[in-house]
Amino acid sequence: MDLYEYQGKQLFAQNGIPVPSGEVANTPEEARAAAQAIGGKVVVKAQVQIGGRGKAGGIKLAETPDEAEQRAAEILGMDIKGHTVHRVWIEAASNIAKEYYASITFDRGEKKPLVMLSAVGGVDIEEVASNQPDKLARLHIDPLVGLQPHDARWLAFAAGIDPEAIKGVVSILGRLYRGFVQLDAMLMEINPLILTEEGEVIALDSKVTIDGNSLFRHPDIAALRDTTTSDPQEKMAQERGVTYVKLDGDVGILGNGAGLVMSTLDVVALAGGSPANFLDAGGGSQAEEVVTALEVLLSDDKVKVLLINIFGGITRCDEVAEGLLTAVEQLGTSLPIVVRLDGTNEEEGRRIIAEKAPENVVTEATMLSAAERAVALAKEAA
Amino acid sequence: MDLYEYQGKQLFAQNGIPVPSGEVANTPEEARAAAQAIGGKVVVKAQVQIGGRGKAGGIKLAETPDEAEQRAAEILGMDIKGHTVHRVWIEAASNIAKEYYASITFDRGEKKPLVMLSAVGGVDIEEVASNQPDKLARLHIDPLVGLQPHDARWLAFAAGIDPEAIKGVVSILGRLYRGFVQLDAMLMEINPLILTEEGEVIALDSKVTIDGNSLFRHPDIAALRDTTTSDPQEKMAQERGVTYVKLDGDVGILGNGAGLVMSTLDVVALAGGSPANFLDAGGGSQAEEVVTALEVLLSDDKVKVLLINIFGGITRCDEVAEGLLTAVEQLGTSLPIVVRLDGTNEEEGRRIIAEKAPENVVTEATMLSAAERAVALAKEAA
Amino acid sequence: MSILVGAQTRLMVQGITGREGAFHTTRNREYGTNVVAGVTPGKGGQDVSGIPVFNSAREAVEATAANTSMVFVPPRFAADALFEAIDSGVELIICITEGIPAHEMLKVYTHLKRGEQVLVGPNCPGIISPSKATVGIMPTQVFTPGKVGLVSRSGTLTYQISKELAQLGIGQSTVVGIGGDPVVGSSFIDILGRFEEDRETELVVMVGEIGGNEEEKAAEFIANEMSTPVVAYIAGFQAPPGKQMGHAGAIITGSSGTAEAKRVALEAKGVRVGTNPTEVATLVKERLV
Amino acid sequence: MSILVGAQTRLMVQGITGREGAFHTTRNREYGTNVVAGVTPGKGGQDVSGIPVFNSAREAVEATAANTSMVFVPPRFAADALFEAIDSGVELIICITEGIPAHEMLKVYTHLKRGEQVLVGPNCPGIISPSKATVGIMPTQVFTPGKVGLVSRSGTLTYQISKELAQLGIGQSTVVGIGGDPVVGSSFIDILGRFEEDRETELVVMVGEIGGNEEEKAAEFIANEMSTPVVAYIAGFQAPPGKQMGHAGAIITGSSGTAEAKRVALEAKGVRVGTNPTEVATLVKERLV
Repeated sequence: MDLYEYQGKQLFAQNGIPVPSGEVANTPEEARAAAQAIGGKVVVKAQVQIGGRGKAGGIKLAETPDEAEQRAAEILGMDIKGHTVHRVWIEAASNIAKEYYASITFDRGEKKPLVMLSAVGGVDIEEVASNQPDKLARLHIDPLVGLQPHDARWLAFAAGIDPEAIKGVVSILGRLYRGFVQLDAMLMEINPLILTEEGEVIALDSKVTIDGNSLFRHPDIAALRDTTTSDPQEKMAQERGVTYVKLDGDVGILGNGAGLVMSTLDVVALAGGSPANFLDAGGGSQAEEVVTALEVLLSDDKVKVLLINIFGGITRCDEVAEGLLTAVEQLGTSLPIVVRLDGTNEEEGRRIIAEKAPENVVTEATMLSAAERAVALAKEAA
Repeated sequence: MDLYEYQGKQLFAQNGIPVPSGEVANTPEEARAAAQAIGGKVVVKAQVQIGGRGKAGGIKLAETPDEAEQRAAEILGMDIKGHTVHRVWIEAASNIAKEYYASITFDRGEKKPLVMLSAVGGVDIEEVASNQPDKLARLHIDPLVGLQPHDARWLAFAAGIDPEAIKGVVSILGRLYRGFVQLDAMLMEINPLILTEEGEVIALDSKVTIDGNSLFRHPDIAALRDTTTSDPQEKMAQERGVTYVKLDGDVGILGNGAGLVMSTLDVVALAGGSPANFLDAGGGSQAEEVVTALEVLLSDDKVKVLLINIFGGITRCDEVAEGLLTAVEQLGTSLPIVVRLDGTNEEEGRRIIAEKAPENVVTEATMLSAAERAVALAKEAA
Repeated sequence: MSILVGAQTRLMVQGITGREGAFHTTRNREYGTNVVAGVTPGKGGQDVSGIPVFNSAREAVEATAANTSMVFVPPRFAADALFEAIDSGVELIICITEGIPAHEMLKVYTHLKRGEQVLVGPNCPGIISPSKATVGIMPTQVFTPGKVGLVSRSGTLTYQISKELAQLGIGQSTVVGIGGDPVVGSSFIDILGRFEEDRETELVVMVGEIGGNEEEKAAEFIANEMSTPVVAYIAGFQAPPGKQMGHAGAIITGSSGTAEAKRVALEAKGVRVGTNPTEVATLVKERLV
Repeated sequence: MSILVGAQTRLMVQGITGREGAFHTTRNREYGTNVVAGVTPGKGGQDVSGIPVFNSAREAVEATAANTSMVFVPPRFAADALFEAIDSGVELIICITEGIPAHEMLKVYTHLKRGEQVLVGPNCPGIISPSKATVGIMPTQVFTPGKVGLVSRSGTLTYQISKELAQLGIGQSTVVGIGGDPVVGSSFIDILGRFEEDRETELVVMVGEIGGNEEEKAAEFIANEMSTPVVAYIAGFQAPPGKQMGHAGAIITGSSGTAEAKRVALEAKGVRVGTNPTEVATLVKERLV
């Protein structure tokens, strides 16, 4: 689960990492009030989960509350690389002396947290990593030992942090690591981490990703889950707990298991078709989950045909078939639906469909033939 | 650093371990007020750092505040195995259904925390360990992994805890371990840990020892340090931060390093003498520490002769000699003082004493001869 | 003729009294797996269809000499169950549970790797050595005994490819689902190494997907350490970058970790990559001869 | 002819710029120890009497190939320095610092024991191989080269016994102070084992004291594993039970851990125990022939 800058900064502050004072604003009027409350120069920052806001005009300085209101009016509603700006973060402007970079990543390959620190910050860190690799200090941490002060010091010296900032950076790395563990984060990034003219080290931005599997023990973070996504299917899927990603095509796809669904997308593309989505009904799909999934798919006007590809392990094909019948009846759709059922209780499932399903529901024996048939039907409908 | 029962229970409560409600009382009047505030039947418990209080009459039930005052009057001032009772703890009486035993020890041998649990509690656990070893479940914990819930469950089942108490005991073991680590404890013992008639599991007693080396990060615990010891020398030593233990003899002993001081005691005994104390001036003893140490020794009337045994490593013999001269002058003592100086700057140290010390200060070349001379002088003085 | 599970397996099931746990335990036993014990704290002394239940894994191992544990415990309690399994001394742990917090798995993994025990999963369908033993939730009817080893990050895709193989008359020595979580106990390399040492496995199918770089590491390993031929499949060519596809194992970060990058890495080391499950089976058939 | 420290030692000093650190570093070098580096965070680039100072142990090891580290860092920061020393890769770490919290040492020890590195101390006077090298705070004039190994929990008592040996003309191969804290990196057994393997050590003196059961374990080890003769000394026969005598290493709990119990355990295994330092030297003299 990705957090917005302002949410990440609130978590930073709770973990003792210094951040500029600031407030969220949903409207230009709120932005004005926030600027007034903060006092002095402020920065108006678009809250979107995508990089490159600055270049896109999503970050602007304002000298006065009036100006803050005006800048917020410009930024709110902007489209930044496909992300609409619904909120801005108003924060006290900082006097930047130096910009650094700090992050902790959950390194799946090494199966350890990876701490990275650079004296070059405020820029794309992947460029630093490839063009000036000696400017980026990296250290893996033993998860049972944790980040020790000497680790943070080594990083600070190795990254070439300025002497006057060493103490502040070392302290922040310690707190960042504690936060990373306590919050079950997969990523915590500060870019830029700045040294101010006044000699303080503070986090000027935040990028935080929390492990979705851990949310049961972080109800406060779970409550931050973003429901402002503009896509109606994604919103519906999110509300119903279905794993759904929208794509550009016209073949609606439902399968069980992420691997099989990805494979189905690939096979549809190989057959000359274009998938409309990724939808994983999960490993243990039952009838009601199938109904929910179909509701999401059918609410998308672009979908011309549905391809249902199930290989039953925990999932039982007869339950899927029953769910499909219920859904088709409830939703009253006449869209062509190609069904392929294999695995646990496959014969019973196929029998149910053969005997009870309306005409627009057809079965195919293999994944490949099902994909080909769905693509052909989509082309007919186009 | 050993804590009193009531101090340990306050730490238990802070760590979420259930304890009966209670209050400390220094006088019978306070005991009455405490009983009033708690309400109902209470137990009046002598606060001393020694086992066997119950048998010695240091724990008494009181039905009413009047009775609590009376019992407190009986207990306060009592001598329990050489420990005078200065305080009592008044707590709500519990309805005991079962008595268990739980503890975590810092096992120096294995270099791991050792958790012990028994369904036999409220008795001397060493007897259980030797007579009914199968009734005492033991488990060492990996310090980097910590006590996991399954460890606590295994202990509870292996110890034969009653089914209705398993959940409460498992929960308490988890909290006890967290407290053990967070408080830098060397020992945390609950004996008895009880199951009440009402089905709750609560800690009815506490024995907690905190690592003295960790007190810099536990100022709240450091503040609990007991200064009610009745011995004037021990009190003086405690206040001045000198490691001092009072013994029964008449040869006052000062040395540097615990091993050397213990060896000096043994050699004095072998020479037919009787040590008056153990006093370690520490590895890096300087002049002022010698003055302080001598003040403590000379304040004890029983001391007939002083034996100063220094082997300089970090400690420099010339500094010790200077400190000795200062102390003798300041304190104006005429007691015989036998000095043995060896190691770093030994010649300079001996020269200082030979040239400047008064007649009652004599030097000896070896530890053995110094001990023999001190014992002889003590016998003369007796 | 098989790796990890087989006739020697003495299975203990942690979480045996849960609905799913009991169901799959019974099915595993029906297939022929020697299920010797179950563990559910507080239910010691009971039984599940005649399989004795113990209060702790340690007790179960002491009483039954179990050497393998299947973990079927809900995600909140699964890391604890894994620590318990490790401390019980079983040689092999297979964790089916999906949804264990990644940081908990990090601790479990670090602890595990200080010893010699093997963990497969979590979030995996288990292991089957056809006609010998199965541990997990795989639909056993899909598999037939044979000489092809199969290792996969994806459950349903494993079944799909096994089915395609079966249609060409090809059976498996052992099929291992390693799971798709950020932290799994066994990697492709670990399992490939075991197949390499198994005399009866003549070819291995590796089923990967987008995200991470385990397939790239496997390519290196296959080139340097394996004489047994390997055919690969990678799912996710159509996955858009930066979107989460089903589980945390399938995030594309930037340019690396894409299906295409994995295909290129594997083919550079001489490993043929099928474009779809049917083609994978065909490639296997050609190479087995 | 010596163990742990000698001509091969390349010493790094953590906390070199402190008052005590600088003083003893210089003295160690004057004795002949090859001191190659110091570490004080933020003072990288400076030097202490010509010894280069680095910001981190890792940097120091990379630049100077130090193989031994002496830790002279205040107790609050010492555990961190020990983790740093371990991670720097040096073979031997000698920690002089007194007063490190026991729980911190527990973590350091557990981490250390997962590798092959050796820690001596904390709260120890160090190690000397007379006329070759010394690392620590021992008064070097007390020691002369010879064929007796000495291992002790107590600093000043080590000097005392070495002095008694010197008076009988007996020198040492190496003298090791293992420290008296609840958690020390090397036990009697660890050091006895090294002396056993050292060809030039003909006899070992073991200096113990009340508390714990390390002397009892050593008695067992001497009987089963050592051909080199051992003479022992135990301090604390006059110590009252239950009183803390100077440091945490010297608590008597109940009946075990007393000086008498240790004497009995050692003599039961044929190890002679001197009643005072002078007698220890005499026993050594008799056995050396």
